[in-house]
Amino acid sequence: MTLRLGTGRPLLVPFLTGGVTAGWTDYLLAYQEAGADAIEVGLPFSDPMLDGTTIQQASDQALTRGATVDAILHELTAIRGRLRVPIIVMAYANLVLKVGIERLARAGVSGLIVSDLPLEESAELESAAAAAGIDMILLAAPVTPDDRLRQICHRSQGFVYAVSVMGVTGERTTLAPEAEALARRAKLLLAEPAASVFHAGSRDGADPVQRLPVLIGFGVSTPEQAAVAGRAGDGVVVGAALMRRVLDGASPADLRREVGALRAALDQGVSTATPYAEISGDRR
Amino acid sequence: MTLRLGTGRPLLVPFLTGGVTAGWTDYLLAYQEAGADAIEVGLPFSDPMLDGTTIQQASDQALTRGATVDAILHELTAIRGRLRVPIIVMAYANLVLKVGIERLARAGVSGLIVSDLPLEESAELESAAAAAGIDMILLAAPVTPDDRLRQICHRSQGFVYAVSVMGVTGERTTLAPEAEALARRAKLLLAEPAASVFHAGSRDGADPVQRLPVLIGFGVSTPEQAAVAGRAGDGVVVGAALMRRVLDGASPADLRREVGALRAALDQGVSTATPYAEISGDRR
Amino acid sequence: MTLATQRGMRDPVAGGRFGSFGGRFVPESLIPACAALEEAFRDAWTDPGFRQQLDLFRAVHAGRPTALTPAWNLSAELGITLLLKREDLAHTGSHKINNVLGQALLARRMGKTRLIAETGAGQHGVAAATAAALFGLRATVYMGERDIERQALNVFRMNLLGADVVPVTTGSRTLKDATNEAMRQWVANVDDTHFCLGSVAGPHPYPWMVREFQRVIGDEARRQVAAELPAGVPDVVVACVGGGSNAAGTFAGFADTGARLIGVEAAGGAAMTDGTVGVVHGSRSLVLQNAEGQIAEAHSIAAGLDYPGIGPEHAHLGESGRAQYVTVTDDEVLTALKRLARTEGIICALESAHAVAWVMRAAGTDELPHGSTVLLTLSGRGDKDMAQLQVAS
Amino acid sequence: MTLATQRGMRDPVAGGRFGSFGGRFVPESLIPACAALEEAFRDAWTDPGFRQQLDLFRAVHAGRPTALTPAWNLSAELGITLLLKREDLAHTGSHKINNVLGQALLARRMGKTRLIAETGAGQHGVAAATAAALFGLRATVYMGERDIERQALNVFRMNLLGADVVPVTTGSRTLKDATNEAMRQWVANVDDTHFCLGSVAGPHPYPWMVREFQRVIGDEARRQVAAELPAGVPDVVVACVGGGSNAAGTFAGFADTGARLIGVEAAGGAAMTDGTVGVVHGSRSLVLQNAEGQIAEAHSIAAGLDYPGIGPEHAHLGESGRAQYVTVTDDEVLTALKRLARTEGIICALESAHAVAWVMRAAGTDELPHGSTVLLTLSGRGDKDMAQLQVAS
Ligand SMILES: Cc1ncc(COP(=O)(O)O)c(C=O)c1O
Ligand SMILES: Cc1ncc(COP(=O)(O)O)c(C=O)c1O
Repeated sequence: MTLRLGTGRPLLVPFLTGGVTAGWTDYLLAYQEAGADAIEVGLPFSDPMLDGTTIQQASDQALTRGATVDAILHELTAIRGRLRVPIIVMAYANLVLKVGIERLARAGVSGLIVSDLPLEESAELESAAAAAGIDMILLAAPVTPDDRLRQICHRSQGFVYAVSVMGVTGERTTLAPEAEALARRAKLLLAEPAASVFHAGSRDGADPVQRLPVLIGFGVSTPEQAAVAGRAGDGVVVGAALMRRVLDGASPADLRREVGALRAALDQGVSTATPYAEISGDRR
Repeated sequence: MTLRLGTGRPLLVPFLTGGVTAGWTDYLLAYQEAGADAIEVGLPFSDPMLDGTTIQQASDQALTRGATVDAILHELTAIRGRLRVPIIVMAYANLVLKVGIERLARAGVSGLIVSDLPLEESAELESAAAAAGIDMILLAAPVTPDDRLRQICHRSQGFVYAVSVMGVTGERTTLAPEAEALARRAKLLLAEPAASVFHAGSRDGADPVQRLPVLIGFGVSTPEQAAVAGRAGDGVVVGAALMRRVLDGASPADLRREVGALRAALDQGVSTATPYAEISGDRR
Repeated sequence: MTLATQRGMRDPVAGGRFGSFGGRFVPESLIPACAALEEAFRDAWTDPGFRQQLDLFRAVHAGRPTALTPAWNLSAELGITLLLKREDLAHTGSHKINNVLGQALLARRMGKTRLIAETGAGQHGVAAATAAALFGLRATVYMGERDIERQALNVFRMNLLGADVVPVTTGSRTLKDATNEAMRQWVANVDDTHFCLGSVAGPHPYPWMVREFQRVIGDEARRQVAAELPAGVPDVVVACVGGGSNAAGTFAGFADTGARLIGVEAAGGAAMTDGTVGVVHGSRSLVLQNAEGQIAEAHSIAAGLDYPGIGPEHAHLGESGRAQYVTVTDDEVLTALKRLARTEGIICALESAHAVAWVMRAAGTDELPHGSTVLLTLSGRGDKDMAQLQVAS
Repeated sequence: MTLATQRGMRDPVAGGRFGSFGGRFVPESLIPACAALEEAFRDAWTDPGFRQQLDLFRAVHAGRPTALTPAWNLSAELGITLLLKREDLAHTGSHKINNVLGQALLARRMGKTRLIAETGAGQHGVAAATAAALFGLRATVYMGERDIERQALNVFRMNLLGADVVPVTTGSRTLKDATNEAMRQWVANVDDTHFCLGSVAGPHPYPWMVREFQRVIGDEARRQVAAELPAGVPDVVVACVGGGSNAAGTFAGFADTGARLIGVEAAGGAAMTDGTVGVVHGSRSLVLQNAEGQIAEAHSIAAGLDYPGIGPEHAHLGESGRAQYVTVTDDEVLTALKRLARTEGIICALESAHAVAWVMRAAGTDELPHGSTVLLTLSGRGDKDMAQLQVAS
């Protein structure tokens, strides 16, 4: 199973911390109904080094509830039949190394983002992921220089995760200007033919369907910000803004409205092509 | 005015901290009535380095009451007419230096003991005392070697104060054995003809009237101890044992009984000669 | 290549690996900062000017070299020769100053204007605040709320030195959480801020760089011991291990000799003994964790050893057999601290007392036979622990 | 004889006099003990073996020589060159260790098995307890009840070191009363007990002996300063003054030079400035007292300076004009402590901060013109004062 996301309209990938409440999987279904192109499920970790307060809290709440990686994956498996959108797991390296990528694959996970696994450290996991049929989605940061960004773009699968700010996850009042610059750089590099990875500078506007989408994440908090990010990149990942609502006790229906608003803002920004992501291969 | 104490019977010199109570001079009269040969009046000092708990307390109590050296000397002057026995002041060097020996003389004081003024430091005060007509009574300790003890014996006036123990003032359950040894050594040295101060070893038993008496002090607490000390030396100074009673609220009449008991014990130990000390010269 | 140099503690291979341990497991945002730091350190460490400057500050400000004290009385009681490397006499009261002077100088060289640091016992925080004051840098120190309670003296010292101490209220509210928070803040302030990490943990180049900044302990001790012992080197070299910086610095001076190297962990925080392979705070090493990879809390009487991980080079030294890691209990530590105080007149830190406790237990056994010669690093002084000891005894 | 040596701090003349000050005002019971101590000290101090032994312990146990730290930042701010002699880095955290190592070695040489000591801030008590532990002597430390409250950290340290700390509940319940009590106990236990007095006070030979044991500060600083300053000697030498031991030890290294010597007293305990001639604790000196000779209580923020007397040699140095004595207020001291911490990364003792406060006030005035070079003895570290500072700020 590999992950392929269409790029016809801006993509929307909402985030949920696995196990954050007893009925957490209902949020996934609500996200799907509201028009998510894929859903990111965060595995709660004792030491969430790259997360801001909100997702730290969600992680803490899940662990305090007794959520385990094993139980989260079981619950994911249980609703697999009702989930049409791909599930992407976001986790810290230590959990992935312990749990093993095959276990994720068995639970029907399509993609994997490891917050603290840069290029230099990911080779091993990349081959395991390939063997298990899971896409490894790599992150790029505003400070990532071009030569390195090129490698990230060419090694990433599913999409390129453009981290919008120098900072941790969490809501922000405005979208950082570096986000647009990064997305633009990534798109340019992705448009390069693979053979010419050592020749930078091919123009933007190369056929977007030919290249991996670039999603902007970290700090995308409002529909307005999502619309801006959707224009700069090929879509957004929205995490803390939704988790704040979940932590405050909002229901799956509430969240459906939230995600729906994001969906609408994104769609208004550009014309729609593929309504949902396409999943290639069977969905074991 | 110089001090001369007879040695016909054991001498009794009770001690009182000046200003310890409002009516402190009544204790002096009670001591006299009970048969004291002389009375030691301690000047209360903020830093009574050579005193044990009892006399520290008495000193503290006097100072806290607001007793001053000046007031104490005035009060002494006020009862001078009723005092037949000589008054010996005991004080620390700092007070004596500040107050001045003439002031003591004007108050009718006959003798002076300075706890922390050894031979080496006393020359200056000795001449001032001589000029003022006050006897300087020197202390000797059990550890004082013979050559030094000889100097003390020959420079001391009024009597030689044999400190019975290596320690501070305060009651003790038994009379320290060093007390007798010291008194014996002192008597031997005192019996030497002045011309032969460099020839130690003349025998005891030289005419006691010819020499200065040796009084044992520090820790003489009971009539029994007094009797023993009275046999070893020529008499005793009793301080803490009496002050303890004063601090406990005993009246002058109570103290007269205490001193009377000491008197009786001393007198039983040996036959009586002179009932009171003789004071040579006029009593300004 | 002789056996001795084969055995030495070498620079990490590419990517910052010591054997299979180490590496740089950080968010992409920090990769350029780590790379720049590595480059700056390589550059500085081969620059005699930088080394001279560091040596100067170590000497005139931190009081180096620290003394080597023969523990005469305890040696006689235990039937061994015990030499104490006195990091407790270094300015601020522990070996932590060696590292922060190096990092602060480097930060200044890199044009940074601010230090951030994590701290457990507070010794590293005090040291970092000290170096920041000295070099005119701002300083923010992250400290777990629980450690703030345990080490109030050090919190106040940091404040006096002009540092902001920020309580960390997440997770176990101890050192590991403070480290997470410092990492987060570093990500967000990487332009002007240097993350002044306190031990031989973290992403490459920290484990290597901090070891190099701390090797002054071992290098000095090597020279000093040579003058004391007929054999020139001790039979055994021992140090306590939290993250492992004082041990790494000490071992670095002796790794190329035949001396046995012993790291002493707190029984309640023994990553070498009880840990499994994992990734935490930027490097692959041994970690206390559950089967799923959730990091455990460490529990020991010494706040500075309450760390569930250990520097990757120690994992490598342990795996390769070059060093041996042992544990002691809180009770042994309390007894050791008191006994050292009474026999030698030295009140060491609870952390350092771990090393002493092992020597006391091992002396006269096969582990440390009579007649052995031992170099022990006393990593810090005990003033900071008095309030806690008062409660414990 | 050159001017320089004329100006030097010489041995006291017969009877232990410095000019008209000093002497031996003690009960007859203590005369043989004082005489024996004087003889033992004279003997030891002229015995190269004793000196070597003392030097050894100072080096390997106490961490001497202590550093000389240029206070770069503060110097720039004040427009002077300020060099700090770092007694805060000595083992136990102050200069007091210099004296106790000497006295404990001497006590052992005299066959004594026990030390008694008085203490105010607790630094001397800790030092004495340390030396006792090291040399296998028993130790009893007398400490005013009020100081026990103010300096709880040090009380606990003394206990850990195996010393008995006896609260003194008489008088002002501070250092002077603890000294009285120690004297009393010495009288009663003179056979097996050495009175390990903590400053340049007391009967002869203490003021002289303690100055000689502390002159290592000045002698070291003299050498160290010579390497730092073009002129070889500083214009001004400054130290805080309680009893006056760190100042005496410092001055001893410079008295034969042209350097101005400045002793800084606490405004609330300034025997040199506000005192009159008197006899206390065995010597004639300047004393805070009322017209009748009752000794006053001293009041300052620094427990170690709450002493109504001063060493007799200081009274002499002041009278002869060789040294000058000044006072600073508690507020100036707090400000100085904080400013030094922030500029140089050094938290000094409240006592030592008195010297710093004077430099800060005087710099740029006629007292200490711009461009002056200053050697300042930082007599101790501030850890012991943190609890108190927390209350004060
Ligand atoms: C005195 C002391 N020793 C040891 C440690 C442990 O650190 P490391 O293992 O890095 O030497 C600490 C940490 O705070 C400490 O303060
Ligand atoms: C750090 C420190 N400095 C100074 C003093 C004052 O003593 P002295 O005047 O004898 O140096 C003390 C006394 O306790 C002290 O602890």
